[in-house]
Amino acid sequence: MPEVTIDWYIALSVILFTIGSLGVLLRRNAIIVFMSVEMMLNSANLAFVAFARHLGDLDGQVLVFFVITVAAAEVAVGLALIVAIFRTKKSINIDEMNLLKG
Amino acid sequence: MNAYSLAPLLLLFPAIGVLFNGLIGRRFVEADAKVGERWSGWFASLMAIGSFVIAVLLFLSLQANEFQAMIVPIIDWISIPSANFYIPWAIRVDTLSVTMMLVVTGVGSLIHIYAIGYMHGDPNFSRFFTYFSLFIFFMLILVSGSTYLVLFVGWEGVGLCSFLLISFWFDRTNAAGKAMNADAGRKAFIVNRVGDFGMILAMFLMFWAFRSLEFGAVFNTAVEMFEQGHVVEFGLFSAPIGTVLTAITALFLLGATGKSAQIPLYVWLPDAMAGPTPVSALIHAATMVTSGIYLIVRSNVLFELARESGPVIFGVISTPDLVAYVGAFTGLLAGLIAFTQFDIKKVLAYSTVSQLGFMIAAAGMGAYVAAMFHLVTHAFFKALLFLGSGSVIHGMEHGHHHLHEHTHDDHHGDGHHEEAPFDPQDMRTMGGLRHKMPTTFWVYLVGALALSGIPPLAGFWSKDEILAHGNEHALVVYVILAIAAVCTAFYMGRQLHMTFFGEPRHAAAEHAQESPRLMTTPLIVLAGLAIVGGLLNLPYLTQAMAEANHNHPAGIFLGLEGWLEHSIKSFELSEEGILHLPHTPIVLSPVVAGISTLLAVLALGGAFYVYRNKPETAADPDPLQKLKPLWWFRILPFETFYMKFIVPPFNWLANWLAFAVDWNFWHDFVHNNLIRDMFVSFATFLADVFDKFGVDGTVNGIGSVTKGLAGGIRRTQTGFARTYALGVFLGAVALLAYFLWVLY
Amino acid sequence: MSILLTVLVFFPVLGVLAILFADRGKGESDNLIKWIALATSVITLIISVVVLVSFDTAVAGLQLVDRVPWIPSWGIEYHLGVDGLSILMILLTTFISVVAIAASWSAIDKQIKAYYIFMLLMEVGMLGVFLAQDLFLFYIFWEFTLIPMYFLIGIWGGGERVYASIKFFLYTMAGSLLMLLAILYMGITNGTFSVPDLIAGRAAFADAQHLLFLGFAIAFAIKVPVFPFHSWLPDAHTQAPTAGSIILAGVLLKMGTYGFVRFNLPLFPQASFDYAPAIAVLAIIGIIYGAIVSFPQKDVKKLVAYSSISHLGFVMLGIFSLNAAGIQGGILQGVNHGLSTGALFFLVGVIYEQRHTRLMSDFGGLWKAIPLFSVLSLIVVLSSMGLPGLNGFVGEFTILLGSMGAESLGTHPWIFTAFAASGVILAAVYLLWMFQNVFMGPLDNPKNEALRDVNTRELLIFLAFLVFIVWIGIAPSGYFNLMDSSVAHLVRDISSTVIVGQ
Amino acid sequence: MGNPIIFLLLAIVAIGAAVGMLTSHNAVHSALYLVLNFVTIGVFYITLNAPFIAMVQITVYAGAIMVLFLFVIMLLGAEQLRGVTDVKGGERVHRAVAGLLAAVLLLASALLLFQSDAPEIAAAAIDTSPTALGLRLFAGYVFPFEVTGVLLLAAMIGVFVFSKTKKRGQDA
Repeated sequence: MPEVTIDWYIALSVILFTIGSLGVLLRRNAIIVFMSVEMMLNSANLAFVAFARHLGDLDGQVLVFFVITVAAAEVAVGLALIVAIFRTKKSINIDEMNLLKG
Repeated sequence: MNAYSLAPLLLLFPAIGVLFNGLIGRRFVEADAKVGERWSGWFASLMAIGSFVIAVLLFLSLQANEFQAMIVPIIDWISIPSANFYIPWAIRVDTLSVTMMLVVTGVGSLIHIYAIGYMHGDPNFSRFFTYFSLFIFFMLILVSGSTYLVLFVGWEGVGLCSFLLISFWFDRTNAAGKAMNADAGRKAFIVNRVGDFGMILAMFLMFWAFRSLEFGAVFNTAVEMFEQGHVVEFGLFSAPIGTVLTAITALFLLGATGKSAQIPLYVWLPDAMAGPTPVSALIHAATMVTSGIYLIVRSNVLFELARESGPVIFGVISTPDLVAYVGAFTGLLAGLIAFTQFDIKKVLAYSTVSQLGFMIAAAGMGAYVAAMFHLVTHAFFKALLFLGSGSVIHGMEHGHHHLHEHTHDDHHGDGHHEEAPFDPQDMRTMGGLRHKMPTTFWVYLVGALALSGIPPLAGFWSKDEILAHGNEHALVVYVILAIAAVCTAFYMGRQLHMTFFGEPRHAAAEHAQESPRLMTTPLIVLAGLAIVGGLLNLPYLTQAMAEANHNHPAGIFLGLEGWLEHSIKSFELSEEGILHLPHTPIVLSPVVAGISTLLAVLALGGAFYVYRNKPETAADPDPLQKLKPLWWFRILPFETFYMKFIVPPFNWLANWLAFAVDWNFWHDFVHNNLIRDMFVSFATFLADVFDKFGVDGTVNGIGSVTKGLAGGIRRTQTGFARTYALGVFLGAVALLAYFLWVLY
Repeated sequence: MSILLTVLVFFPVLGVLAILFADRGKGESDNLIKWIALATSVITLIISVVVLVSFDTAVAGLQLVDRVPWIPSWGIEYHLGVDGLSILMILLTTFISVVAIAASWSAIDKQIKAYYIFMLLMEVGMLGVFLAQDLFLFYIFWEFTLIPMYFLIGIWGGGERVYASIKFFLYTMAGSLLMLLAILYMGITNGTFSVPDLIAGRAAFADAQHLLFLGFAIAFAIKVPVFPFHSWLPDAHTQAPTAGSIILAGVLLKMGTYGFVRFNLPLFPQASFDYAPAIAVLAIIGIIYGAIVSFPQKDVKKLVAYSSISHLGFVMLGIFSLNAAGIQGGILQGVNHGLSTGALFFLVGVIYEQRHTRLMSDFGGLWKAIPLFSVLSLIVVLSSMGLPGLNGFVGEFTILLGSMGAESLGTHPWIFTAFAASGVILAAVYLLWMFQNVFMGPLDNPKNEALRDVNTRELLIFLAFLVFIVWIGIAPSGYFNLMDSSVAHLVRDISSTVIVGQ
Repeated sequence: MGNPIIFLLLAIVAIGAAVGMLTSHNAVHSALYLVLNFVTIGVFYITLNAPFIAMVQITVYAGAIMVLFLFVIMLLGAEQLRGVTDVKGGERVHRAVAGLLAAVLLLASALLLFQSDAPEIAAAAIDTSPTALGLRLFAGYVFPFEVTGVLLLAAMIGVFVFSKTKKRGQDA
């Protein structure tokens, strides 16, 4: 039976990250885009924890802590934004949000 | 008898007066004018009288304790341990300060009572008495302080009160619509500040030289350092003690010229007459203006040391001599200007300046006792004269009112005078008042004769002491002062005649009425003092008397001399005795006294002759106007100089600096035009060049590329979030690729 | 270790949060917000009094220190502490904040919530500046104070508020950048940003101290403002709302003078000594120039603004006397200026609120219409003028006394003193002119007859000012005592380091 | 670092949930898939000797954040919004590029992984109790911790501001 090494976790992390990034690139539902971002963050977290375990160092876990906090903040602001935009545009289609157009 | 510990009450009483009138006095007056005024005025007067009682107790204490100077601490005012700077707030009770306290509170109380009558009916009655009590408070701080700094607190404080009281009727305007009372008050304050500037500099120098501001400590250190010929050193500065002392005393002189209205700073005092008359009497004749003399007398040790240091100022003159000359010239100049005045109070104002010049000259000559003697007697008779003039003005205003009330059924007023603004202080509108206001006339006569130096009134003795001293020690000063004394007699004669003799020249004068008892009683008391004031320091009439009593200069003979000796001679104890304090002549000098009496009588008589029937009407020119050179003094002196050469350039400079330099140049031009606009134009310049480059490049095909590129780039700015995300990932992947490339 | 100072600095943040939670929108909770802000500032004042009570005047060094590593790799610390140089500034700040908030009560009628939040944040920044003992932390607080003030001027200011606020911001910002460079240089060469540590190790940058001095000095000189850098002041002062002016004059300008005392003198003693005559000359030009320029102003507020230049000149002169009297006088005069000028701005604000004009020509004879207000104003004016018995005199006198004996001013220090003392005359000239034009003369403008006298709130604010104006005037010893040990230590430190005649 | 079988099972569940989230037409379903994904990852954390993080993962992510998501979805009634299927002209390019990128990402990661010379053997298990974690956090990360606090505060204020505008808009 092969030993589960750090590589396995990294691979899983990369796969999840890729799926998340595809979600960001392909979906137009702003909420789902956000969820995808969350997933990307989670994949990074997974990698961190795996590294922490691998290196026998707590710093990785501490960093996960911060990431979660940032993610929470981001979700809060992001969702508030979405709600606000939905109020004015009656839509959360991310392609209709083009105020940044040059 | 030991009442030293009561000394703080001296300040407490007037402070209570301030609080009473300042906080609740107004309500009293508003509630019931008649009762309120009585409460407000009498309360303030009682507080002044209370202080007077304390001063008397202190006087008795000194008598009982062998004139021992005493320092009564109140609080620790400023203390900065690391700078070694300690200023306690303490009262110095010695013969000199008690003399001043007695004058201030004694004359002050009388004027308070007078003012109750004079200010009757003024809507701001209680405000007036608030200021009055405040003035007494500060004046007592001035004379009672045991350090120069506390003296300075009073010094500035009385300046403030002077400002407030001069501009008491701040809404009065003159014909040109200028707020003249407010202007006069402001002028007084500012000119005084010029003097204060000298005072504070002197104090700084003194502190660093002697490490103290306390009178006793300063004098002792100064004498000690002087005897040892020390060089004063502080910081990197060093100078011989003589120079430092000269500088300190010269700066004190500047202070004294401000407060005591001497050349060149006397200009504020005549304007100060815009204030209510009791103010002129109390502040601008009897007390505040004498604080300069008090300062010099108090610092007599320093002045005498400066005299010993020799002619340090430009190598020609020592400070005490300078003081004497300043005093003498002021005495003469102001005497000459007084000839040309028509305002009854302005004549007195210039007369005050002139008399203050006498005192300053006496102090400068070293005749400190004579200076104080004249200060005291002058307080009596000048207060009397001012209050008398106030009584005259009051009477004239009364007459004027009377006239107004009866215009319809009475034909006294001729139309001309009715329309012209009536000035109750103009002597040309008076005349013949001796019948209308007999009490005022008699007391005024006493005052005028005392001022002119007619024996045996108070003024004669004190002025004669100064003149005798001048005759002995400084002949130039004597001559100048003698001429000034003649002037004094002449303008007083002129004033007497124009006011009280002849015929009324205005309807108001015909209807003038005697002032109420409340006002005349203080006048009578003061007149009594002006008559017997000479007893304070009566010289021995013959050499034999002097020798017989030489060691006991007390009793009625030379009482003040013996009394003040305990404050003024203090430093004479110096071992080598190199410092000699010139004393007041002990024996009456018949020659000097005879000459001045003769001249005074002649001048009075001359004035009565010149003005015997002139001016006939209010519009007539003054007989002296024919004497062109004399009449120039009306316009020529320092006032004109300041108004022409100091004030307009200052205004111009201020405007130029404020609007041209600071605003237009520095604010607008440098900051807005140079810095900001240059930045903006630099940016525009860059943009233009870039633009031009682009336009030129179009020709070469570069432009179109740029444009296309720009358009292309612009197209990437779709505004679609997902496109941007794609960009981010592109970047991420590129980075990844780069790492891979690095790895392999 | 004590967290008292941390509590003091950040307490107003609680007020900000409370305001955020209390707001129900649409102006319903305006009164509640005002009360919260006032209560917060009053409690902060009380905390500062607790600091005062715990303060030991015998100790020269820092007290109540709160010191923890912050960014250890750079030697940056969170380091608060108070000593004799800053204790008065702390009390001044908390006092002025209360007064400023109370003074805005009826003057501010738009965006109330934001206004009070900015006021409280301002207080945090100012307290931080005076308490920070780590240069990096200091710099952060220093710059932080700009932001609330920028908005206070820019949103609630007068007609040209945008111009004034941008100018204020850019001007002070530009000066600070050089200071940042100097801070970074010292911090990186010494591996610490802690002020006491840097002072102990100042030998390390002694060669560069003249340049470093200038880096700090320009930032502080702009804030003070020292003479040629004063151009932002009249704009900021005249455009700011009343409370903004009070804070600006009361506290912000003191940050500059405090900076000189706290950083320039102990960190670069030789440079301070060498530059002292030059700075003293600028200070004296400021005294005279400020006073002369004040005189012809038509706008009362601008007059007061320019007078600040004159007053602050005294403070600078005192500080660069480099002796105990001068520095103590300088610090105390800073407080005095905060009180008197703050009160002057307040009184201008009170009449502006009613008449919507500040031109002297629109007034005159106000004493007749509003006597109580006029008397209070008179006392304030006299305090600003330096009348003995009131606070201004004590400060000016001590400063001039110090300058007269200053070694740093060469062999003829009396020349400096004499010129500076002429400011005393000029102060009387412009202040009395202003007083006469506004309060004296005939009451000839009918609009002024309708003015109301002070109401209870205004009276209380005035009395708060007057209590200290009189207190410092007649019993300044307690105030000097607070700073005596620290200043004595500083002066000894300087004089033992400086080589005269280098 | 855990049993390979368990790892593979969990990995399949995690990837499956992720793909499910990506492809669901219904936002609510997406969210539920994501919850599943998060829970799985939480289990991974346990196997990785990080119990505290696992706990946080479950409570904060799977609990709080996802509830928030669901709440918003319900609030907006947005579960019926268009999914990935409707393709417009430009969309193809977009998808192609996205796919390409994903491929490159995976490939590159794989390459990196197989080339890595990191030690295969993991270090000994260490104390990962919440106490240890907390000590570590406050010993070395005080400043970031504070910054995070400020960030949360900023986020909070931001949310306040947004919700405020909305409320006014409603009232008006």
